Amino acid sequence: MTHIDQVPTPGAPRPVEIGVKPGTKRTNPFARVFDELVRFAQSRSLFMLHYCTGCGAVELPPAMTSRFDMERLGIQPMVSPRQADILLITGYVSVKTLKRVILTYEQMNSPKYVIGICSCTVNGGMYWQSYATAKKLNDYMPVDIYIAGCMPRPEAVIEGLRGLIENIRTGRADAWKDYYRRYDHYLGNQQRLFGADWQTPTDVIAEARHYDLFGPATLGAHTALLEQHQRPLEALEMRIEIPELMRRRSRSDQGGTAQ
Amino acid sequence: MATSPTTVVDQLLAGLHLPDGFDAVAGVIREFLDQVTNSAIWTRYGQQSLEWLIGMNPVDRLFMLSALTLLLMLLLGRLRSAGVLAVLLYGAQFAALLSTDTLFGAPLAAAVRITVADQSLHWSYDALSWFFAMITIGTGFVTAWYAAGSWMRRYREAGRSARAFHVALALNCFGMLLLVGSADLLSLFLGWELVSWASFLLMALVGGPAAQAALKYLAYAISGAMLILGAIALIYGISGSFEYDAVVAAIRSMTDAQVWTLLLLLGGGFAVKLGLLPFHLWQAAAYAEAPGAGSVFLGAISARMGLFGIIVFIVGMIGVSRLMTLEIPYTFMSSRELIAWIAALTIIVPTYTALQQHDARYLLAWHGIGQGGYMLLGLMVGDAVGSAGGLLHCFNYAITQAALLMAVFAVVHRTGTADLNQLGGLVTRMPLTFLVLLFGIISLAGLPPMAGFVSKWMVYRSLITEGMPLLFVAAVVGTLGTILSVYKLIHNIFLGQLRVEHQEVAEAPLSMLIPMLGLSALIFLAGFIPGPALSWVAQVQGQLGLPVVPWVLGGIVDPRGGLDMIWLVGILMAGFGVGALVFYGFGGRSRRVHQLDNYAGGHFLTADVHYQYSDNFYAGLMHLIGPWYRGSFRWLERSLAATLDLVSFGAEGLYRLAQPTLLMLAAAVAMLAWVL
Amino acid sequence: MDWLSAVSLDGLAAVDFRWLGLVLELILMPLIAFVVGLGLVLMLRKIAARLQRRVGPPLLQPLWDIIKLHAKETQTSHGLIHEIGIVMAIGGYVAAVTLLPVPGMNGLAAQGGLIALLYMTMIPSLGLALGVGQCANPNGSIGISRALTAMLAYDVPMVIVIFGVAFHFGSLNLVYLIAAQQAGGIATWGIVQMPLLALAGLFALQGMLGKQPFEIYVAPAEIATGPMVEMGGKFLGGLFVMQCFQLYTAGVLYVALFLGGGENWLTFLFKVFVVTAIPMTIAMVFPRYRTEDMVRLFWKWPTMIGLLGIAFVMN
Amino acid sequence: MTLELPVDLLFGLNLDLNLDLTRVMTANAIVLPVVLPLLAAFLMQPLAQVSRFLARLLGPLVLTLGAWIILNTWLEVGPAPFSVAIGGFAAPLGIVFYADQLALLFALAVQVFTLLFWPGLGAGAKSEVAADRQRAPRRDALALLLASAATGLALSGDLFNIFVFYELAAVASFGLVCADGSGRAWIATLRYLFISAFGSVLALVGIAILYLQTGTLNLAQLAQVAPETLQGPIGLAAFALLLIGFGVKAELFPLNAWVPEVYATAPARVSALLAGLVSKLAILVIVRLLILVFQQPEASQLLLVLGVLGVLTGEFSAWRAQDFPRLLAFSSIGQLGLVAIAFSIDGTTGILAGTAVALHHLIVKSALFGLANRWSGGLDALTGAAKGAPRAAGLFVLFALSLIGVPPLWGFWIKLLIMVGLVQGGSPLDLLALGAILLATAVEAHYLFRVALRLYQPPVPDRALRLAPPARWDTGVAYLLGACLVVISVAITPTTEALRVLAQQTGDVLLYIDTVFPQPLAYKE
Amino acid sequence: MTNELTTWLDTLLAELEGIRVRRTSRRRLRVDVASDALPALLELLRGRASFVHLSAISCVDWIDAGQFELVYHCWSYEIQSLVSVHTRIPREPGVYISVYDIYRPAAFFERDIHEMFGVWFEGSPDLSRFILTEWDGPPPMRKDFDSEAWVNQHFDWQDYHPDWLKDLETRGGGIAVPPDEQRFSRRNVDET
Repeated sequence: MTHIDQVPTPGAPRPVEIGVKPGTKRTNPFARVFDELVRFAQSRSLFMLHYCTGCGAVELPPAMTSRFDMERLGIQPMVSPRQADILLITGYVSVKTLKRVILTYEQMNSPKYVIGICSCTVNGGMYWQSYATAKKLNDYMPVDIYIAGCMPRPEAVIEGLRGLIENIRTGRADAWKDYYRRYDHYLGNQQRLFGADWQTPTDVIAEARHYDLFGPATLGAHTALLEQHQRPLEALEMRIEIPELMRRRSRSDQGGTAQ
Repeated sequence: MATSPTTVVDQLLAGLHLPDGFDAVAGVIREFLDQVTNSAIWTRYGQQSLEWLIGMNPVDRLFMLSALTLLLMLLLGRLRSAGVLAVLLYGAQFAALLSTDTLFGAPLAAAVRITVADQSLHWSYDALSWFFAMITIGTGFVTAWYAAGSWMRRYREAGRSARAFHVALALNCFGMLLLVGSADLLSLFLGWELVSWASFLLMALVGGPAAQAALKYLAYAISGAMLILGAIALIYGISGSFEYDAVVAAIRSMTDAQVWTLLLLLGGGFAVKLGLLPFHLWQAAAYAEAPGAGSVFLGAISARMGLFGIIVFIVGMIGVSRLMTLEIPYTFMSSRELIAWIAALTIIVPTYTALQQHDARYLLAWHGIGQGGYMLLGLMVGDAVGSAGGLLHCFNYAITQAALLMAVFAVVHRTGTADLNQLGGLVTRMPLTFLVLLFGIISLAGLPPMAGFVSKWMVYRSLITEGMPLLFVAAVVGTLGTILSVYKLIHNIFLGQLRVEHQEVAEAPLSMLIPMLGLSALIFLAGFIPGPALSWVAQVQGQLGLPVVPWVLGGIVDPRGGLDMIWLVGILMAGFGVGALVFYGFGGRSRRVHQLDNYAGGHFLTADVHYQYSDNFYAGLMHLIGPWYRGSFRWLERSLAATLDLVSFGAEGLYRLAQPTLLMLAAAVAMLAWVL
Repeated sequence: MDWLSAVSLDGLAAVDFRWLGLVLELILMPLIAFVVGLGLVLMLRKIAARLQRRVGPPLLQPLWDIIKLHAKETQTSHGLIHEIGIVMAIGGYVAAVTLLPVPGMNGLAAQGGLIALLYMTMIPSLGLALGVGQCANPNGSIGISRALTAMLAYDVPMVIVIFGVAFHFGSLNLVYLIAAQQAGGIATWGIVQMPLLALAGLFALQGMLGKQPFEIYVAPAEIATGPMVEMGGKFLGGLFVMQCFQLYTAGVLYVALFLGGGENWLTFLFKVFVVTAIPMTIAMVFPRYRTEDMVRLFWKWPTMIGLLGIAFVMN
Repeated sequence: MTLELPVDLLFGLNLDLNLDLTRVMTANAIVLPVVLPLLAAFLMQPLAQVSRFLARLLGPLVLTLGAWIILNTWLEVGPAPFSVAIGGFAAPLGIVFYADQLALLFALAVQVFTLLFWPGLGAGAKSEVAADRQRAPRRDALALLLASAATGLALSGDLFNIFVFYELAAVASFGLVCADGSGRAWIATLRYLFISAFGSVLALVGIAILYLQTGTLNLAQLAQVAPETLQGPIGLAAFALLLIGFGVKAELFPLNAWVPEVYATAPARVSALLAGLVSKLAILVIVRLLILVFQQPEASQLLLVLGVLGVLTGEFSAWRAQDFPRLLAFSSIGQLGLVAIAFSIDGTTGILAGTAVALHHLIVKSALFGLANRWSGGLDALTGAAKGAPRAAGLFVLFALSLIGVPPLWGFWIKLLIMVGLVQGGSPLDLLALGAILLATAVEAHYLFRVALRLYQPPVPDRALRLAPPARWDTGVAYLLGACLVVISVAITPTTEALRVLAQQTGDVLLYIDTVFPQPLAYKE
Repeated sequence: MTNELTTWLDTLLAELEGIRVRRTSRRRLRVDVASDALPALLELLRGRASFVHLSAISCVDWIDAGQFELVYHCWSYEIQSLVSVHTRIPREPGVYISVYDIYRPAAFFERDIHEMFGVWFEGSPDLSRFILTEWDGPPPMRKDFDSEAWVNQHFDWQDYHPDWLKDLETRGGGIAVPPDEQRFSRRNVDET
């Protein structure tokens, strides 16, 4: 039984850590102004990838087009997870779809926000009894905003988005860090569903280490289980390796050692 | 000790017109040579041979060195270090060429002279021959270096004779030097035959498909040579002598009809070698199937001998102005437009055939034909900038094609295949080769920082100012086709997913990398500072009697639209600096990810499915222009071969006649009837 | 801006000042281009919204997008060539923009004429193509192959237009072209003297903008925005910056060729916005062409009109 | 320089072979190379009964003797031509031998080449099959007969005498061709017999017309009389008939239907002799007639037309030839067409070009036929033959290059001479001939190098199909001739000069007449 | 469907004994047959009576009778009518013969029924895991499968305790049935 932990108190702006190395204090005075500007830009411009898993997707076209016009809020629909900030999960998430949703989530560049539309993502919705659907979305990935309703009307969707924009502006929408900080918890839930050899091409632990988002709970029993099955996917780095040169140098080394 | 190696070095450096920055290098060479001169062996017979070598007529020295290279390769070809020896010899030939100093000085006649039955052959070097000889020996030097190291080791392991290769290369160089320095029709034809047979040898070295392609080349080359021989005979008939000045006088006195026949014969003969449109079918297979380094040499310079012939005869002797007066009846086209249109079509058709190739060597070979069209088009426009563009493109394209083919054969050396559908993602394993290919394709496509842009810009500018819209559009369509096919080349080989079997591919060996990197540096330099190259071209124009291009270190100064490459490349580099500043400065930290961590619509990518698009690369375009490829030239070639078969069948039929005596009787009666 | 033109060109005759002026111009021109480009992008999205009876994005939306993209915290790159590709894309246009004369600043127009400008705009597309190539995503490769085919298609009328204008005014140097057009007021404008070429130029402009009717290479549903499929964070930000430069270059080039360039900044900006507004409105009401239909369209009508225009220009 | 030769010396030749040569007057010795082989041929059969070894030795011995005599006379007498009245009978009645540079050159060539391509030597000798041992003397005799007839053709100055030697050569070649007795050889020889017989008939009619018109058959006298009597169509008709008569052997166009069959089936050495030697002599005769008797331009035009047709049909049918000897046969038809064209060019350049082409073809084609001795059979059997015999393949390429006319080699200069001659001729027919030659060369280059490339391809896997490398003797001869070609190519200027002098001398009709009929019948120093 | 055709079908079926035919409408016919006679009937229908299309196989779990009922819906294009052949197989071994050789599509229907009900079809080409790729529990459509229990065991629930509920409760309010009692099924979770 987990709770939506530490419900952030509205209105208290918290400094945005821009991938800054821990320990380097941001001294220059412009830092705050720069943070303010960046947070404002992040809140004013959001790229939305709506992953229409279930029936909720039909509510989004009206939210985008002339009557409710999401673009007023600076929100544009985008196609590929690399470009998107918001992952809109609309409708029930079957176990098979959940695999793809997690893959898409991990392919997104953070700061990324997840909005669960329709009550099916909140607590199972009308498929709460079904063996095939995931009941609680934020077991598997940190969710920023839930918009309940068995297909919420566009006004509700816009209201949810406004809530998200408000959270971003005040800096409280950093649930995405939670995915890195408590990766073991999420991985446990995922392995519970998909079995022990579940893995995604994205190497989340290495990413956490790269961007210094390592929390205490990132590694644990489940990540240990993952280590056994994971075949690491490091990037193919460019290398200039000329065997003829190597052989000659090694021969000259042997020459050196031979004397 | 009047002449000693140090004085020779000084003379060479002076000959090179190098900017004074190179004094330090010259100093190092001088003391090294001082040590040599006071060694024992040198005093005994080193000195006399040096004096003899210096005293010789420079052009003779060049021929002697080239013949020496051929002889040494014949004798020592099998040695392991034959490659290194070849490189040194080509270097010596280059030095000898520099010492002739005929580019900036006056034309120099060679002392060697052969007279046969009161016809004499003699050779002389002038600016034009110096220009082509410089490209030839340069390409020979680079090719020999490329073939010196592990490429030759692989070539030997494949069971082929290194000696034959070196001999073929040396013969090619020697033949071209003779051809380029010819001063009368006979020596021209001697050089021409030697060049075409030498390139036949270089093509047929590897046997199998290369032999078939070489045989097809031979059929074309010999018929071309026969056309030239016929033309020479006709000229001799009119002028009574083979000397160039007599020929020029004879041409001036020729009637239009005679000039037309001369144009068709000579033009046809040289067009076969240059690969202009109706005779271009042999070149792609012949140049692509030749052994690696051989293909580099052939691709870079061998086809330009045809261009040399056209320059000497059609541009030099007949003159573009005379071409304008030769009207084609019933059309308002003059012969100049006809040749220009052949050149323009030669730019378009091979380039769009290259687009369809799925073998990298064939793709580049087809481009070789296409780019020949630019040179001819530039020359046919005839104004200062146009002809300079054509000539400069000959130099620019030689270094570009050499670099490109070397990169492709480096990939073949490592991965074993040149098939674009079997490669991919090699940028992470062969980055330097990628760099060389990148410089090459930018220059081939004619984009700014590289050399190709300068000469193509000049051709375009002259087409605009001379007011030839349709030719201009044809040339641009050709360039765009080039850009499309070169991107396909670099994308299918270096970009995209790296195949599992190519994970452990290594970078090209050092002996192949040094010439490749040297050439790409030269490509960038010739693009950044086109001044020196333009000065050579200006000399050639002056010697040919064409209007000379107003060149300056950065490019061309002209009120109707100049070009200053130093500014352009400078601002481009500044732009890249700004781009890097914006990208790396403002942007946050990024992390490199594996190639399978890719967006595939939610699908989990695995290594066994090759997630790459390279086959039928321009599918969209091919839907439209696909049906336009009807292979009409292949049909023309096939029908020609069929008529030849029919005629030979008929001729042989005569010999299988049952009643030969009947034939004799008929012949006797016919003769008697004719006589009485 | 007038004080600048006074200072840099004819005010102080001393040679080094001219150099200083030129360097100043080379810095200012990209900035102006970027700002005007942002305005054009905003206008594009506003026109799109208005046509769909929507409110449209707030005023500085393009700027916010770019800042947000650059401020992304985790960004995925596929290798050095992927990054260099974006740098070439931005850098190429920064350099190309300096060849476009604007009121008061001539930049490098004298050193490289029209053809040099045409080729300088090809460098960014090649850079982008290389970057997308290393993303190792077939959607990107298909997108690039279509983008190059689109370039092949719209470059034919573009080149015909360039030929016509260059031949008519007798020079490739843009400064000279603009001066010639401004000499006799409206009567000597390119569009007045070469209406057919102006029409063909409009087609080419439509192609150069790469917007709706000829946007097959960014087909979102079919190949997931083609080249931009693996571009996130600063990579996508770089492409947005490139889009601003692209719109600016297209607009200013058309204005320089046919509408007599800018006497002063006000008329210049007005002309640029009006000229780019036309293809944008056309873009928003047209569906997307298939690749071969696009090539067939470009090689049929605009080329015919262009050649007809040249025929008139030539004699 | 004629001398009364005692009659007995000619017929009563004493049998002691240690004839002291220095005693015999050098000029008259020129008759010996014709007579000695004839005599040896008749002695061959009885000698074979006595001892086979001597019989096989006799042929080569006689030939070397003959060659040595000709060489000796040539050096002794020097460049000036001389004529010998056989048996003391003065010119118009008796048989006159006229020996100028050209004739001596060809006579020497006959002796040397028959020696080189002696059927008995080399491979032939080794196969000591019983039937072959029994047929060897007959074959050697025929070879000697052929040699003497050929030398006679080169030297004789009398038309009827030429006709006799021509028939003798024809008969000898019939015998030699069907020497190995295979069925196909018989049919080929039969066909050759019909053509040759028909040709001889026409030649006889020609000679008869000449005799009726001029009353004499001696060439010198004919040369004196010809301008008045033989100018009209009658003269031309005579020439046409003679041309057809002698054209059979000279492989001119309509008359060479026998060539491919005979050369394909005859032993390679015999076809080398026929193609190389005998055809050249036949052409030589026609040229003599052309120079001395028929100076009308129509005559040389007729020869030119036949030459052009010969070149075209020869080269084009060689394109389709499937086996090596047949390919060489067609190629020699083409080359002889070229010789005919060369000789049809008027003036000394014509003769110079003609002799040069003839000599070049003699050297190259006989060497190639030598190679064909073992390499006969289908072309695809030749694949990879270079692996077995690299030297032979190299020589083949050298000869092919010279045939095509690749510059540094002798072939090129000859072709150039012909080109220049034709262009100076300037008539549309000449230009047509020029075009035909160029086209033919292109076709020839293609099919020759198709064979060359086939030689250098990897050999056929199973060994049975592979051809044995050419015999050492044939390769040796080919080496010799190759070296000779290279020497001529390198020393091109002196060779061309010598040939020019020879051509001037042959072209000089008056010199011919006053050599045969010296004004004061006294011995002229 | 023309009348004489229907009558012809009825007479045909009447010949077979041991089957019960009930015509539910003009174009619908229900046939109950013994489980071992079913393939023969299908063969007859497909061969003689032009019922070439097997549109579906459905399965009903009669848990009380301990039986599965398999219904084969065959459609005929000629006479535009549907015959649904019902049969009962015992639930325990849950094994039946496959009709793949008569109707090719049967393979997928049988594979689906196998996954959902656990019925093993002898001779069916491929009965591996079909739609529920991650499923390793008992066949879910069987009545004895308690989906809710499985869900409670594998999934967690949102703990509904929003703050507006908290301050309501402080003021003595609250909701009648607290959330954890609402789910009647949670009871047995706490017990096990």
